[in-house]
Amino acid sequence: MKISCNVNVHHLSRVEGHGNIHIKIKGGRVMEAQWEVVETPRFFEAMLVGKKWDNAPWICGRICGICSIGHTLASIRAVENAFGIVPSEQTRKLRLLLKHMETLQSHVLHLYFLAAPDFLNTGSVFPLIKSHPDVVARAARIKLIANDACDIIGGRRMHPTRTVVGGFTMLPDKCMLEALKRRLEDARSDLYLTAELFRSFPVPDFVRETEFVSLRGNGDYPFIGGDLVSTDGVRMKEHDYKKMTNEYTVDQSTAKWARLSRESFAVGALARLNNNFAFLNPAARELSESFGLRPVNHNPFMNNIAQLVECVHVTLDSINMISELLDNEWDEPRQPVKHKKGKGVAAVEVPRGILYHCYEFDRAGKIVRSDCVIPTGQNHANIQHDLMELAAQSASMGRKDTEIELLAEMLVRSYDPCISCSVH
Amino acid sequence: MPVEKYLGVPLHRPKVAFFEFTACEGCQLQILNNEATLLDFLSLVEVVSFREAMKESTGDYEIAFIEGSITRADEVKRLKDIRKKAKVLVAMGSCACFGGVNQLKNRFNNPKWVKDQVYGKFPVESEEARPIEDVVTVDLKIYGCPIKKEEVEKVVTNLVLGKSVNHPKYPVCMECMANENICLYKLGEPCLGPVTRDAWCPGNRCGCWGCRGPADAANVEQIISIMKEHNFSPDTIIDRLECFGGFREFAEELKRKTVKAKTKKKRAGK
Amino acid sequence: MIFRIIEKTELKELVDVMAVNRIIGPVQKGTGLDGKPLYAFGPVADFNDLKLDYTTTARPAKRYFLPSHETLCNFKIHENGWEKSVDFNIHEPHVFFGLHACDINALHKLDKVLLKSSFPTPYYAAKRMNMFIIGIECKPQPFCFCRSMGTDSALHGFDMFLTDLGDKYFVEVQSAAAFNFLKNINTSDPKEKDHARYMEVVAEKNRKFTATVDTTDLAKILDMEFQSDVWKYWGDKCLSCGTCASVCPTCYCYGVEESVDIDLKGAVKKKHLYSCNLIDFAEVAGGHNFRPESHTRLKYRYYHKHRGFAEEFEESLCVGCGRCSEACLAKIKVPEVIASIRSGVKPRGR
Amino acid sequence: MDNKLEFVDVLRDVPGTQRKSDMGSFEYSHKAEITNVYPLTANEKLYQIQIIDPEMRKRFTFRPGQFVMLEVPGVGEAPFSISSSPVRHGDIELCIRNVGNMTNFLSRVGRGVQVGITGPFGTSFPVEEMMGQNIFLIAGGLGIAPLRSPILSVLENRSRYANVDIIYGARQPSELLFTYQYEMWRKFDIGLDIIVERPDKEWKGPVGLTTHILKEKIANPAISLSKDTYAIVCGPPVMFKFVCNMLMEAGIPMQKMFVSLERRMHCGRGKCCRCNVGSTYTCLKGPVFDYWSVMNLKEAI
Ligand SMILES: Cc1cc2nc3c(=O)[nH]c(=O)nc-3n(C[C@H](O)[C@H](O)[C@H](O)COP(=O)(O)OP(=O)(O)OC[C@H]3O[C@@H](n4cnc5c(N)ncnc54)[C@H](O)[C@@H]3O)c2cc1C
Ligand code: SF4
Ligand code: SF4
Ligand code: SF4
Repeated sequence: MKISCNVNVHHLSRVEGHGNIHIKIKGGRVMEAQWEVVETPRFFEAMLVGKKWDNAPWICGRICGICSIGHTLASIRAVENAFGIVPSEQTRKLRLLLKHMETLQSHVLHLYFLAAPDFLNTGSVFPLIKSHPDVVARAARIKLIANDACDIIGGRRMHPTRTVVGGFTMLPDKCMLEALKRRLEDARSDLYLTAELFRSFPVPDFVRETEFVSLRGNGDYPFIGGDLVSTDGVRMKEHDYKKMTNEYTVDQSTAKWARLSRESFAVGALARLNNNFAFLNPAARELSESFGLRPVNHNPFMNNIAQLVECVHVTLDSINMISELLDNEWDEPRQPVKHKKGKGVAAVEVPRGILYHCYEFDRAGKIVRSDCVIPTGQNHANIQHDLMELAAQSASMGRKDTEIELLAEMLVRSYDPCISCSVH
Repeated sequence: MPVEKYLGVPLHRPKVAFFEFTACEGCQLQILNNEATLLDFLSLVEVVSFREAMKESTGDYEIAFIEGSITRADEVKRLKDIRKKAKVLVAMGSCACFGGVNQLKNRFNNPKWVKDQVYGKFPVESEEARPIEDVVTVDLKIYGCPIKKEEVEKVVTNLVLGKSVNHPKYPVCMECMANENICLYKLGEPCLGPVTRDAWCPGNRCGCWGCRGPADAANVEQIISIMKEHNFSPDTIIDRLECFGGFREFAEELKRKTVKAKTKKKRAGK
Repeated sequence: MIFRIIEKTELKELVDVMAVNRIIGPVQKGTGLDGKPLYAFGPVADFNDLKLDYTTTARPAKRYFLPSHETLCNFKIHENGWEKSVDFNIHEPHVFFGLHACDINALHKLDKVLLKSSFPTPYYAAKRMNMFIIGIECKPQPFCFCRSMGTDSALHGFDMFLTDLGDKYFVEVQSAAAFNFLKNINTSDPKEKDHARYMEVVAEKNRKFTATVDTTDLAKILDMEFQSDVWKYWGDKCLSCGTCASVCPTCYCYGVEESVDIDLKGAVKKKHLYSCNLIDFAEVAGGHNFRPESHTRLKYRYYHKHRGFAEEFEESLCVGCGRCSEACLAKIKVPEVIASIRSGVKPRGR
Repeated sequence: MDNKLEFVDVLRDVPGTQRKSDMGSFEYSHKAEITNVYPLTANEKLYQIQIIDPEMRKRFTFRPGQFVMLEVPGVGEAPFSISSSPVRHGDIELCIRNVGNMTNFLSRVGRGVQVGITGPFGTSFPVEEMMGQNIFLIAGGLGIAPLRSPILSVLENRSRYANVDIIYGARQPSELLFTYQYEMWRKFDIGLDIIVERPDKEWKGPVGLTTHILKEKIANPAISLSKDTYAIVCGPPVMFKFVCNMLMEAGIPMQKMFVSLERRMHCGRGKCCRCNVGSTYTCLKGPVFDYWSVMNLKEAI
């Protein structure tokens, strides 16, 4: 029995943005277990008001440095949905490929640079350069492929320049795609080594019944557009996203919180996997099972493993997609855009979970109202409830302060939260 | 082994720290995105604070890289604190240099409306988004949204060697021409390249939005009239000019002129 | 000179024969707003890519003999010393298939300063000496004023030169290498009627030139009008963007920058073609700028091309290709600038 | 038949010499060692630099007024006037002011460091022609650096020249260069007037601009500035404009007045165009010009 403890983490490190953790246990009772978001908001939704449609993807990509491609693509989709534009098959494939590469680079960054140090007992990836040079080199190798791929397809690895409403400003060189494919094929062995590394890390034994929300694939593992589902059986269309998120404000956070059937829900790799296990590439599914990760898994720490599984999935899927792209002649990269009055919603699965952009346009194609719901924003409430549960378990198990602090940090980190993005 | 001397001149391995304010954290990430040379980069300096990547952090540093703009009172205090400790303070990225996209909200001149749009009645503190130069003295700027990783490397290499950092003073067109791109104006796209400090992104058929701010001899008036000649609407021109904050005054000026011209037209119509 | 006739159907044969070498020629790079093709010089992988009837290219083939960025040397750095290694950055000859007369003449002009004056530039020389040039008669465009500059025809400096006579090409053969290439394909001696047709074609071409520049006493006039206010008019328009120099086949000014590798074990010295219109072209250490205002820099460009070079080499450093005028967003056009300087009157209505 | 064109290697026929018409010489630099560094003032240092290869060192000759390009690999390359006596061949001295990138790095190097030297480049002061005549040298600030070579050259052959006078001005006494040599110059019967704009407490000499002294000299009937006098003027552009006008009025022919111009240079070989004045290459036709040529250069002053 833990009599008392006081954990205060100011500006949690190795996450995007600024958040604090407070846990106070007194006389065996949890007095406080709080996840606080202190990030400064940037007011993107207000900024966009009055801007012409073509500004939206360009500006909204800047919501987040790490998933700028996801934001850009969500923004483009929202605009296209509002104007009734259906992207060509070629555009659709290239966008998904670009998204896959972002997913890969983001997951690898999280797994190696942000999560792994906790298991290897260092404060950051930097000491690992000396102690585990091969691990760091491997991470850099995979990340470099993914980033180079984003350069080739999107124009650059961050805040892409070629992605526009209607398609792409220009297309990648076929020989570069070919080279990319070869590199991805080579990367498979590095991914399996990554799996072996994570297999050697103990996953904290922690379970809390949770509702998981994600897109639902239509035959394939979903990333861009589709129906919204939850493990509690809710199913909705993209444009009903507000009913799926039910955002509200709370004092402890500059980011809004969300809820659905319960007091909170979770989004992210684990949610995607829980809802779409059957659609994973068979090799990825096999890997998942080897970790004992099957739907519905309620251990938030397993999100790391879900990310690992997705790395394998997107890599294999990308290899196939590049082959298909290479087999066809290039079509026109970009279709003409005619703006009109109306509203468009996009739901896109970004590395940290489901992301919604929604814009309303006037007749001149200018934005009248906009709304962006960020995955980490949807996770905050769930993180809060997980933290309370973790504190309660820790109190009853009599864990040490340092242990509680580390576990709490690891818990938050396992959500791979992007706080700056969630506040936007 | 880190190299100790360059041509007989002893080198000094500076302690560097990274700090972020109101931003997307993309600029910091660009540094981690440096896979190929990250290790060389890390042996050049000693990173003592980098919250996005590491847990430990000390208050002992010489070079502070600052990302983001300033939008809250507590940020002002934190930044001033950093300034006191840092020998060299580097503004990194458009947010830090010009306010970046964050300053777009300033254009409403109505912080309350802006807050209500997003948060309704819920109270949230926020001021105008400002470049960090408004709060502290800045020794060096690295331009771009996001920054170019090679440029950070060059800056750091130069700092280690004690070599001065010179940004190109000429506009993007030079780079565009070197790449043999077709000028976007020939393709009917607007572009701020002729007035924006040389950048690394042309070549993607995406007209410049001026994230790196004005080149040294930027003739902005001229490019505005050129854009008009190419039938780009004042709105399109303003969108470009005001996006990252580097050309804000020009955008404001153009807005005033456009409003004036409109009211004149209206009056004449009556 | 030796003259031959090639049937157009034989041309593919000729390209195929040459294809063991790297061929550079006019290819289509995109489509302009008006739906017309935009051309550029680029590698020719397939005969069909070669657009010999091109109007003009927005850029000269300069990057193959004066690249915009070029490594001059590399250094290996030791504790106190260093080793320098120099490479002229060319390792095989290039065939330039389809240069117009102005571009061939541009090379002659560059030769004068980069090859034939003191301190010949080996980087240029190495590339220049590995050029096999096939010229082709051009189609005058509204902005071409090469006739005024005396560069509308090339008398030498090519291996062969083609003139389109309709279904065949009239070929001037100027080098043994060209002669040898032609042995591989079917050619014939030109007949009297081919000569007549050739002269007709050339006369027709000459009639198509519309733009002119009055170059009489130009060097002197530029000197006299050095203080003219008309320069300020153009200076106000100029964006100081350097595009004019970048697209000019004869602009060769540059800057050098050295940088140290991030591992501090090597260094590199690079050359970057510069433009005299750029703000810091004449700025020296300590910040003093000899040409701080945009009109002084713009003026300098004209001064160098039409006076300084003329003084040294008895001809102007401009071939009248009109590329700078076409590329300039501020619509600063050589014929107009020179006319306004001559007359001392700013153009009106602009 | 082989249709592969033959590759022409421009270096093929070039023997090992370093004539300036050789292709290989363009980017060739003599490896040289900084053998000594003397701080002269807070901002200027004198660097003794020796070409390492003894054969090359002997072969390196220059005339007073010429400059070399000094290269510090990775840091930069810049032109500097040689400030030592021409009899010393490839064992030269450069007086360098710390103003920018490379000069700043140089200010931190010690002896033993290897640098690269190319040159010599440019025109020179016609010290042979000046024999038998009076010489009047006027320097402002760092302008004494390029004048030191002709001064030393005159010292070597002092008896062949008539009157030799130097006027040297600086902003403050602490900025005066080569102070340790003044006595020696005077011993060689060289008239030396030194003037500063802002004196400190110890300063006993005249205060003001070089033109003040010049005015006095011109007014002094004992000194005759005539057709038999050569003048060398070096300093900031404003200074030489005034000085040259005064000298002209005093009767020195324009062709006998020499100045050394300073422009940005990236090659020193008449290729980069950065040093052009009007459209004349300072590196080829200069840096030493007679005043008549300067008058004919647009934008020289
Ligand atoms: C003929 C000649 C003789 C000179 N003699 C001397 C001398 O004896 N002592 C001395 O201290 N200085 C001399 N200078 C000036 C000296 O060249 C500059 O101070 C030096 O180039 C500054 O280089 P930096 O890299 O420190 O400056 P930065 O400002 O960093 O210059 C970068 C580059 O610009 C060019 N550059 C900048 N300023 C100049 C300049 N003023 N002149 C030429 N190129 C420049 C160089 O290529 C240089 O590498 C002379 C200049 C010329 C043209
Ligand atoms: S596209 Fe933009 S940057 Fe490029 S040349 Fe044209 S105007 Fe200049
Ligand atoms: S003349 Fe035209 S192309 Fe040349 S620098 Fe000026 S604006 Fe640019
Ligand atoms: S100055 Fe202009 S017209 Fe003359 S050669 Fe150069 S680009 Fe052509």
